[in-house]
Amino acid sequence: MGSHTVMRSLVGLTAVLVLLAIPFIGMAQEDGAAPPAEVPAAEAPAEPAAAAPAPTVDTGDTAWVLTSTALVLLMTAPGLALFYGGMVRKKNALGTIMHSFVILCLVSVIWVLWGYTLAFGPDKGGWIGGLDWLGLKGVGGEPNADYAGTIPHQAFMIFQMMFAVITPALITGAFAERMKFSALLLFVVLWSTLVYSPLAHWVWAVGGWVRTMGALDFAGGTVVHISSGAAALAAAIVIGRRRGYGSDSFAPHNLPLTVLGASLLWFGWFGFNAGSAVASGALATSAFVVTNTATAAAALTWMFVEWGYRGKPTVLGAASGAVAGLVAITPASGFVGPISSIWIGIGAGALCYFACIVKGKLGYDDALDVVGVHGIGGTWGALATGLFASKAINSAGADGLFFGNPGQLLIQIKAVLITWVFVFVATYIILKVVDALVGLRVTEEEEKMGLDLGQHHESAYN
Amino acid sequence: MGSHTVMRSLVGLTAVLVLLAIPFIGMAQEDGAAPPAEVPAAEAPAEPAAAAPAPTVDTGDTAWVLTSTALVLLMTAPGLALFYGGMVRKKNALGTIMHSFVILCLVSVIWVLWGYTLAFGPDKGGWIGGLDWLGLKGVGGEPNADYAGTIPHQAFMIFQMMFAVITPALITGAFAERMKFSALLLFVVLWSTLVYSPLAHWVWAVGGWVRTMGALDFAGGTVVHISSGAAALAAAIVIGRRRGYGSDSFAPHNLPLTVLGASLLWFGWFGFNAGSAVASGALATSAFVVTNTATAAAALTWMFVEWGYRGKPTVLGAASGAVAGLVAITPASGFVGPISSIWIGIGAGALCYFACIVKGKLGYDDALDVVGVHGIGGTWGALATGLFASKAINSAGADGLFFGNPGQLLIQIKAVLITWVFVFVATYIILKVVDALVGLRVTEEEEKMGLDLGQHHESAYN
Amino acid sequence: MGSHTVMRSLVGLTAVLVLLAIPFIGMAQEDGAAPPAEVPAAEAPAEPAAAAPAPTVDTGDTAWVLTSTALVLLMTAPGLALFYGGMVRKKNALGTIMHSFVILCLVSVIWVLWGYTLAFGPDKGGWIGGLDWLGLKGVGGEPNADYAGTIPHQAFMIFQMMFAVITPALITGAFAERMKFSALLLFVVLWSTLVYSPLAHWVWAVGGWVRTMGALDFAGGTVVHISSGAAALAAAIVIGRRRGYGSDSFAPHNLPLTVLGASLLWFGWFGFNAGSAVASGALATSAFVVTNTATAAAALTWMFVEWGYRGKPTVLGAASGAVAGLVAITPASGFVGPISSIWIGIGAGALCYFACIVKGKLGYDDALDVVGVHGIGGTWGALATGLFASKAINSAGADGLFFGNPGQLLIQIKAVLITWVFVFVATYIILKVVDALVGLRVTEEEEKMGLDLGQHHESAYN
Amino acid sequence: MKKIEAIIKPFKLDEVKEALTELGVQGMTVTEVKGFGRQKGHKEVYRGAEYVVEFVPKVKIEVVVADALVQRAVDTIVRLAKTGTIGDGKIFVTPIGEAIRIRTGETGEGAL
Amino acid sequence: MKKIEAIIKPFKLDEVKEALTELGVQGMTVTEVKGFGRQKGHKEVYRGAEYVVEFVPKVKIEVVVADALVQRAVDTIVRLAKTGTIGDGKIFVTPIGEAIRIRTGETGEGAL
Amino acid sequence: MKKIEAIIKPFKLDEVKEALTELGVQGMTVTEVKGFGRQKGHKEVYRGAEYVVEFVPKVKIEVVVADALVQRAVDTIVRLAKTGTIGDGKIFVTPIGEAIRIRTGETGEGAL
Ligand SMILES: Nc1ncnc2c1ncn2[C@@H]1O[C@H](COP(=O)(O)OP(=O)(O)O)[C@@H](O)[C@H]1O
Ligand SMILES: Nc1ncnc2c1ncn2[C@@H]1O[C@H](COP(=O)(O)OP(=O)(O)O)[C@@H](O)[C@H]1O
Ligand SMILES: Nc1ncnc2c1ncn2[C@@H]1O[C@H](COP(=O)(O)OP(=O)(O)O)[C@@H](O)[C@H]1O
Repeated sequence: MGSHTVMRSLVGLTAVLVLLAIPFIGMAQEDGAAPPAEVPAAEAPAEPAAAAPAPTVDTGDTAWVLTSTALVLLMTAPGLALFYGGMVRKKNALGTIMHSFVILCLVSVIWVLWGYTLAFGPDKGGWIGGLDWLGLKGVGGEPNADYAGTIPHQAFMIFQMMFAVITPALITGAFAERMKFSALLLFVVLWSTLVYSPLAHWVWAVGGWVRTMGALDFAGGTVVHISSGAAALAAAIVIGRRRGYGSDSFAPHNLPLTVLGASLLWFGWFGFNAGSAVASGALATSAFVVTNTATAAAALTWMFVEWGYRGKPTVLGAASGAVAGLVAITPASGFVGPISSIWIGIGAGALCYFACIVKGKLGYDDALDVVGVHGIGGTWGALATGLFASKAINSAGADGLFFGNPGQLLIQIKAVLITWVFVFVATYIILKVVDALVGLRVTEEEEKMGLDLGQHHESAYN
Repeated sequence: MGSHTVMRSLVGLTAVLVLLAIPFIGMAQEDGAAPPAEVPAAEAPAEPAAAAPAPTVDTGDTAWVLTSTALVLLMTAPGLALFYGGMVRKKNALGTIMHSFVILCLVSVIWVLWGYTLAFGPDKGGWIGGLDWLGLKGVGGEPNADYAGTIPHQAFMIFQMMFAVITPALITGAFAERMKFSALLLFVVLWSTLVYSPLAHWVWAVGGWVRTMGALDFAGGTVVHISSGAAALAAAIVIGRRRGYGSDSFAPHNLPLTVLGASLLWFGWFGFNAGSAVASGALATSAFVVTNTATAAAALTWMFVEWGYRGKPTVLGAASGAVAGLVAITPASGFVGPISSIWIGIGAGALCYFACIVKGKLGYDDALDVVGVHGIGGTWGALATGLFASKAINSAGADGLFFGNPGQLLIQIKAVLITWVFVFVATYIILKVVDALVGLRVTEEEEKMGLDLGQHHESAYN
Repeated sequence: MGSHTVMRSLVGLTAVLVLLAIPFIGMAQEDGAAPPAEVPAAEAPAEPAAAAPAPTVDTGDTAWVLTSTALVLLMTAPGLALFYGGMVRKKNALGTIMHSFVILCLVSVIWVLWGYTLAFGPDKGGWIGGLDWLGLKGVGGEPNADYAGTIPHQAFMIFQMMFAVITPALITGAFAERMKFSALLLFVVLWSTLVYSPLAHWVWAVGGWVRTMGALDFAGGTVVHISSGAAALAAAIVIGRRRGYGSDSFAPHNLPLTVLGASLLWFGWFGFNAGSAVASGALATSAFVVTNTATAAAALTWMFVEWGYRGKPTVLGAASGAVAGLVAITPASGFVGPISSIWIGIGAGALCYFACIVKGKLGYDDALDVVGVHGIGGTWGALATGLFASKAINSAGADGLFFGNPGQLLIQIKAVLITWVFVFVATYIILKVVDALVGLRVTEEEEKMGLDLGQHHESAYN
Repeated sequence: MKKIEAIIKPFKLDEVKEALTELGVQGMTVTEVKGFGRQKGHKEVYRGAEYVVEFVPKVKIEVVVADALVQRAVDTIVRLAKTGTIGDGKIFVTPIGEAIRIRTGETGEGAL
Repeated sequence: MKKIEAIIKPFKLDEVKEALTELGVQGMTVTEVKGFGRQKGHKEVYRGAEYVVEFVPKVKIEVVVADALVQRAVDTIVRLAKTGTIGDGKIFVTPIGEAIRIRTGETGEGAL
Repeated sequence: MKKIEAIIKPFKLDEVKEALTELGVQGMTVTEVKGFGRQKGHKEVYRGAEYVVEFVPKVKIEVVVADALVQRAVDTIVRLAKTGTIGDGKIFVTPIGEAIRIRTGETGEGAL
């Protein structure tokens, strides 16, 4: 009917937009791309100190960053796809999995075309990157010393891409089981462009104003986790509750899938955090160690707290706790030591558990607890970075409150607030616009039938 | 009955054959194996330029190639095993998964014993490798400068092994749900020896006649994908349609498994393509970037085309599109830039979608669309390499039509035709022989009961 | 009731214990931690031979060890979790998966706090490590030349952690479907501390008495596999059979999950074995190659033997054979060549198959065949190392019987016996203690209902 | 005693169960079934092939009640399971010869 | 009115459904069941242990029809579900006291 | 002929089946069902939310037997399915109008 037509045109629109963007940027740039270092990287060290040592590609660092990039891709699909997919009802399994999968595809293309240059292109006043690297023009095999001096610039670019991919995918947990597919696509195009790229610029780009402020965020506590949590809150409010919320059973349809997803998230997160050293060595190792330790501590904490509180240790609880720990250690992972990471994990496990409990009382239906896990976990992690950071771990970082520098905590608080407010407001507006254009929500009949049949004409199991 | 006896003897035969092969080759060779570099690789660079620099092992390159090898193994099992396993009916789930798993085992052993030397051993007239490296005799820890000068020869060997493994596994999609297990084993032994090894030699070995012709195939567009597609066509024709084709529902029994498999294929394919640089650095990074980009573009394209054509964007469609994109970018991955890769992806998504639709009209039952995805996708990729290749990306490659060199396209067309014809004919003959020896197809009763109970006395779910 | 109270207090106890341990060890140590190498690893080789070359971090080696560590984590969860989870009945799926998952969490924390120092801390008389590295005090970014001279000490520590994690997880297969969750936690804390850490010290630590004896164990044949097998035997005997053993059907509830798990084990095992070179290069490559070859040969052998013996080649058989092969090649992986590895695989496939058959006659209920696969496979592997080891493969190793040194076989036999006896006795005692404290087994009602509902108030599928 | 067999839409199960309980029904047995009827099924698409799935997921409630309760039970089910759209389902009533409670061996209406 | 319960081989379901529809039957309800009978089950092997699974997957069709249609419906099912091999299944016919269409409250044969 | 419908605890199925076979019963049909009754269901907890699952997994055996066999079959089921705890289940007996073996077309008791 009417909405069908609207949807069709939207589909067309998006497709056309993307296609149009390509020739506009043009293939011509390919010639301009910096040719990959002619000298095989491996030989480089053999010629010692010839004049000013032009940045050369280190094979070990590159191997680690490429491996890490693949690991972070795995986090989104199948990791997050199954983590979320297992938690919904059977009739929405595919629709939920599809959210992560299609976002991986969509943002991969966006990032190449315009996302990367907006985020990391030459700074414009601290607010946004210039369009110099549109379509990856000039992003080639030579290292970019600003970001990673020992790996090809493209390696840094694609590592960052995977962060841009997973962030909107995380949000989808908030509106699971009721979002219209066409609305999702439009939302992701807008959100990635108008929220993610700017925020990544502020926090991580040379010249970005939050970075300049001195905020520490090693691997994305604000950019990825608080931002997905804040967006999730806006989304849960705008789209409204699932039908039957509070009365029907929303028990997860396939918890082994969820544990599989959580385990793959854990595995992939080593790329996320240790890869954020953009080199292989002591810093990456340290990030690797604290990531694992905080995760384990958080999973145990959630499990024990739930055991005490509800009488049983649940498997979903342990898996959720692990994810909460991974979230919380993310911003701190390059700045803290293993004992600190245990405390960060314990805090994450307990705080996120109670955040998920409290949700029930606040009345919004953040279906898969993105606010409770990523919003609260990310906030705790960003603040904990201000508590536990130590220059003994990373001399390029800063000391936190417990190491004698209370100022760092204040900066972290500021960064947290900025992120929450900016993302919440921007997401709210974007969702209202999308709602007006194509409608956010599936029809009542489709919601009862499930997204799989309603939106995709498929069923997960036959 | 009779067929049972035949089968038994076949089993015996195969087992005995494999066992016999081992002492024949003999353990004695182990002594002759080049001892691994005495000097720990890591220290090598510390002693600069001692006379003619013997090829030394680079730790970063080796780390990347070993990682890539593991990734390509993951593509076959569980990647392809689940991608295919989820698409069949419940009663054939295990049988289908088993195809990939057992091929991994079988070809791993074949490759060590005689496959590698046939493919990459010292060239005999452009057609086949000599038997010098039978049982990996002489394939040790020293680099082989012909193929990969900075990693142990064994690392190159095992990386190549995983390609030899996945190619016949891909074919199994064509005869899914009706192939007799003993026939499968015999087929794989013959096909790997008589089709894969020679073809790999022609295209990739130093001295191979197709390589000498100047054909570009970075990571296996012809050797892996066109060859599995052409074999699949022969197989679908020889074995005939599944009972109930055209009337019964062949809906996939578990699409989350299929998406899991497709995602693992994507993840593993970074090893496939970027690992084909057999080194870590700018070229690997470039291959990594275009692999991801083409895949995303192809998935979106398939999805949008199906949406327009059928009214709904399907999850299986997006996953299939991603695989089509991965296939198409494979031969081009070391030669093209990111914008070109978007075009290659768009072409793959659209062409493979229509190829799968057309199948229905041609009447053969290529159950899981190996022809449509790998045959057509691989062909498009090989041709697209002749269109989009650019020396600005890889100076060791060539320019394609769009970069001023139409001749390259002609060479690519020739390589494509050679592969289709050789593989189709050879596969057809092998299948006829296998059919005569043990029968290709399960009995009617077993087909109705399903391969799981019929061939393996197991059921997937209890 | 009573047992409930006991359980609660146990939970409290464990939680408190863990928490108390942290401040005791104290965060103060973080300052003392060796700061990560200031010099970016990548530049290190650029300054050649400055005086006595302090050990520097090699980026390629570190990349490989970090990748390997992540791979070994993947082996436990989701690998082993799903391998085991798919083999139990539906009602115990989550409980079984949870065993591996929670052990990953628990041992990760234990290892950081006290496990690593007990295992690898400065030797005390050959029996145990000193407490110098409690809470990782002094374990930082500098290499520890005793164990791995080219990677950060923390990288070696966390790589070893994953071995400490998977070993108790393997044992859980023996008491699957009937172990009380609180008992599991207590058991793991005790076993990891009192059995694993000492044993790892004896076999691997500088000064450990079994190592000093000259026993070869490249990647954990005794420490991981024989030890989990011996513990499994004790556990199966102490806890007793499952209700219905011998009459009810215990058919696996989800074999695709099991194959997925087995494949991930195979994939991850490259980290386990090739990572045990703690460097990237020829030795890692050789270990990688023999790991793959032995696994393939073992899977085929199990399959053919079962085919001959039972009339059908089963999928579970092939997967089990692969795991048996992985187990058997583990101790030998750094010392043998590819042809030897085929023999080791053939032996593993056949021996472990018959070990699983024989179990039925001995009467104990080792539910998922930990004794048959890990105990027997590990024993065969340790002995096979004494047969097939060759200095031509690893000059730092030794020759085995077939290469002229029968003495090595005797040493291997001694190491095997020591491990079986020590672990069996110690595990038996620990289990009796745990049984006395909290009870090992769930109630009859819970066993019928399944662990998922009984112990966790969840069900796997809804 | 009569057996009431009601084939209803799955998401109505909880409401119907509650209402029957209030009526004094002490037990019932529920089966997942697939229904074929006036209500159209749905289309599924896989790799370009379209399947029309004519069977719709339904839930079958079986409840055996004393004769005195039959009418009220039927009315209750009709009232609560009704959405007014095609596919709401059917109720069939059949006679029951005997009922036995396995635990106690009680028979007749006392066994319900 | 009578209820016809037919237990048949699963792959025969579609044909039977088509034929009944042509006969004028407007609806039916289908359940997946496991049958035990003269038809042997199958063997399953797991890690060396053999299990004999005596239950065979079957499909149960329940269709309530007006008395006038019973014989023709039964004949149709017999004709189409028959393969002539053991395990083809059974048909049972039982009386139905009342039928109600939930959507409209119609009763009797009009409710079918 | 009568149809005996027994709703029992799932783990009792094998014993009941054996015993009925010994009695001379040649076939039966089994369905997985969910039961609601005096037996309490269980609690499930997901991310802090508690669900009470009131339905308990049960197995329904349907067996049609000659009138002469009814009493003995019922007694056998009662004896073997009984654990003495709440939730053991029910048996319902209903008249069967006609039985047909699809394979042969036989009718009546000979069809069983
Ligand atoms: N004659 C019948 N015998 C048995 N079940 C029937 C019969 N007719 C309908 N049903 C069941 O009732 C359900 C609803 O019937 P349908 O014709 O779709 O709608 P309505 O009940 O509103 O007329 C069907 O899905 C089927 O399960
Ligand atoms: N007495 C019975 N009561 C209920 N169902 C029966 C009975 N006998 C057979 N069945 C059902 O009919 C199916 C077919 O019966 P079977 O004895 O295998 O073959 P046939 O019908 O050809 O004699 C069984 O699988 C079972 O589901
Ligand atoms: N009135 C009824 N109609 C149909 N099924 C019933 C009825 N009462 C009980 N049942 C079935 O019998 C099972 C056992 O009943 P329940 O009340 O729990 O225990 P008991 O049979 O020991 O009294 C229930 O789970 C349900 O499946």
